[in-house]
Amino acid sequence: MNKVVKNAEEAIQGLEDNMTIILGGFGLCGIPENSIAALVKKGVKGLTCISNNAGVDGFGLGLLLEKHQIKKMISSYVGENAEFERQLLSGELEVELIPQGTLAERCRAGAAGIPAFFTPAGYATEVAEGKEVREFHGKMYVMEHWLKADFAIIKAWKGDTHGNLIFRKTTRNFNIPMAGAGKITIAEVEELVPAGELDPDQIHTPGIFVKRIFQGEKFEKRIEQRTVRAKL
Amino acid sequence: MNKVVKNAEEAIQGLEDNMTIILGGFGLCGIPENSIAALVKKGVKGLTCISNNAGVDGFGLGLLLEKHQIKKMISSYVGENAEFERQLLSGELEVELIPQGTLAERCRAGAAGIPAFFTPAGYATEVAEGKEVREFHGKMYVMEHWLKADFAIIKAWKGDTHGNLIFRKTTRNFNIPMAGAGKITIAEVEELVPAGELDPDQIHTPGIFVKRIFQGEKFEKRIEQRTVRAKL
Amino acid sequence: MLDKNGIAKRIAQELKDGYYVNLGIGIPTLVANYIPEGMDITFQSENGMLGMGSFPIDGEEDADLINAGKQTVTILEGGSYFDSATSFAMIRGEHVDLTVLGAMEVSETGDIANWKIPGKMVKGMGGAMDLVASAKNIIVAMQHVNKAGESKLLPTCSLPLTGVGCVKRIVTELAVLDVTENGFKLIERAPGVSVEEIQKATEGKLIVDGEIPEMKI
Amino acid sequence: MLDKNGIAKRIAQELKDGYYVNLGIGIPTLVANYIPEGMDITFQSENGMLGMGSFPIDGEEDADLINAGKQTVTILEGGSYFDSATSFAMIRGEHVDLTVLGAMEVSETGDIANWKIPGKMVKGMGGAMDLVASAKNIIVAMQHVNKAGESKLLPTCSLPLTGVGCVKRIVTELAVLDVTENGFKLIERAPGVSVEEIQKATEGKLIVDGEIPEMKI
Repeated sequence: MNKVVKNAEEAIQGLEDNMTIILGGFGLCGIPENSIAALVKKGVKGLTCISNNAGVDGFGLGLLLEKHQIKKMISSYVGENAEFERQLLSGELEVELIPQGTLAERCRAGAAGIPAFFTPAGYATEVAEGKEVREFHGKMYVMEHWLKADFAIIKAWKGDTHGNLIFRKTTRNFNIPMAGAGKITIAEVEELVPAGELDPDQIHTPGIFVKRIFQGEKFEKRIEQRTVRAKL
Repeated sequence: MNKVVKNAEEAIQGLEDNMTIILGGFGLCGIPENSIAALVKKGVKGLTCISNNAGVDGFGLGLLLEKHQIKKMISSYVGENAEFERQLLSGELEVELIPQGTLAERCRAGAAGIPAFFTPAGYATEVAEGKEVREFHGKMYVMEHWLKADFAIIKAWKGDTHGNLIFRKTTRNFNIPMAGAGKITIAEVEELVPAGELDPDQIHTPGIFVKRIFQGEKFEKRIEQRTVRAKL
Repeated sequence: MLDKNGIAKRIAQELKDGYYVNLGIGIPTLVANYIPEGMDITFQSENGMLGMGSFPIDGEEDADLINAGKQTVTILEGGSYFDSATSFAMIRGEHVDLTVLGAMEVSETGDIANWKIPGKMVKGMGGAMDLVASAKNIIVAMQHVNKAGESKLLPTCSLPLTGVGCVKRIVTELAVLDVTENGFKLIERAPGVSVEEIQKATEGKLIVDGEIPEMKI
Repeated sequence: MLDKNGIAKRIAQELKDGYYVNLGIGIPTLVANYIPEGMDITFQSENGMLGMGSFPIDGEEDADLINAGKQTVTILEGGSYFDSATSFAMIRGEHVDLTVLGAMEVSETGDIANWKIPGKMVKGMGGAMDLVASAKNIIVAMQHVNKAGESKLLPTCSLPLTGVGCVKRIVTELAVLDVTENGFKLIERAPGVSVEEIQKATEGKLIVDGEIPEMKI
């Protein structure tokens, strides 16, 4: 049951041009930095990236955007990213916007084998255009489909050799629902320990959802909005 | 945000005859013993109980069955329970059987505001009779609806005054997806601590899903199948 | 007439003890500064936290602990972390008691538009569509008119919608209004603002029923 | 002819290193006793555990730690606990590699009946319908004929179905058979069992293609 690979390069083996990949994180919080760096290095192109956000100039998915490796982004909020905006306006980049809760649930559905479900989000908006809508208990809902990908790439705090994962603070975000939504799910962790060291009661993502795991070389953990108060 | 009630009697205030209640546990593992005892004592009748199992003679939901307080059981497996069988065959008790995964997901859907979803379980069986079926990606699925109830009653290991819960070993079972599927969700815990004592990274069920919480007087934790091996 | 803090103060009066509240970016965020004394309010941040506290002390910020606005924050006692699917289970499942968010336009039937302006770069709806479609109670905090002086309270929204028939109450620099079956019902005037001024700034149908009290801020 | 342990042993040959496996009650449970040396297999119990181990040492049993058969068990290193919704996400999402379960009847098109006998007290399907509808690979472990001597491998099932077109392989005391487009394909004979005996015990269409090897147990 040893799922450990040497590094990010080995983890993304088989990830080729024009594939669809799901990436965890919210903003720059809990993103798979090492795998993104490896994707940049590998130079795969024409990627469809499903990720809540699109990084910033110079970090996160912004690095893949700069190298024109992304063909299409599927996100809920693409934020402030000058290069993203430029590519979008020039038509180089395709974007599909999805309500955040729908995005999370569609990924969970992909991992959980639920091909479709109903949510009220986006009813009577352009998000529902072309989609089946239906009334339940007097309220209108939109039918949404699962999201699956060739690879799902997530980031956790601690992991073990069986692929079990533990997250820290608000880094769980999309990393948990996305685990298992890829044919191959890669987890990069800050600390990799032998199986048996993690308390089975405290594991957030059971190893069955993870196919490859590695300890990231370094984590920059950039902060997008550093907001602080003065020490009294 | 103090959700603490004195005891099981206070927790089930407002739970009246003919209501629908959702109860956590798998077999006799992780069942809300104290709340069940309070329901017996209160003598509410005509209950529809949604619970994976139906207890055994003399324990768990078996206690409510003995007192003829249950009108209908919605379960995946009703097990070995002589009184249950007697009431079912005599027509006193109504039973609806649901595949276990569908039951879990329908409760989660109730808590999560998803009125319907598709699952392959039960397709082309009597479980799918009268239900909408649909093909997705070449496979047939059945549309299933959320389950909600007047009360959801669950059992956890530790809880805090805000209703945050932590479970031990295999007691998570239906207790987690059922949290929030009742208009009022009651949690009984073995140990109740002040808010702030539980590590926010280790909370399994956030307090928002729980309306009332109390420390159970005692937990018998009966074992249904004691299987052991000899010490070498 | 209220400033942004005044709007936030007035909205804070809508809080009830024990509420779980989701605050949007902008004026809504300020509501957290005006929780009435002794009231227990828990803030949910849709990226995965209950019990969101203030910004961290300088030097103690943690990249692993941010809010939905991507700002470094802290967590209060009794708080918890969870994933995005669970977070929107809370929202969609109507476990969050109140959502406060900004808007570009609100219609007299409670439709809201706040995510997209045709012809301009669209950043995305984030969690707004889920929040407005699911919240038990939605209060919009916004300016009554836009920068061009045009009313943002309209018969129908002209911008792409975020949600339909969902807004319950609107608090602006001029007034508190409820969305009713018959249109915007004027509930309170801001200090020093006349019904006529509010009428002038409201393009949608305004219902003025009897004497309209002035807000108590 | 195999006994129950023989059937379990033969099924254990289907295991592959790294497999996640869900074993049903009865003969399937015995498969855990015959994991090939050096092979890493993780057992999933649908009540919420990965890494299910053996029964506990007498006196160390824990009411909070049971398997789907409600038996007290242990957990192995690298195991984890989870809730029922997550458990069936693993099953429905096809993350479990192999499901082994018993059956009352299997049809030549891979339908399975194993939960209900009309006129008899019905206990329920438990997780069986989810498992058969979702598993990537399903092996049925059962006796070839029932107590009345009637074949359990039929053209169509007579009992209420648990799932349709899902069984891939059947291991009985007489044979290993695959469900194919054309019927039950005989793969192996149990030691000392002839093709004729298998044919006699199989009411559904049996395909005998060339020489049928004897099992190596």
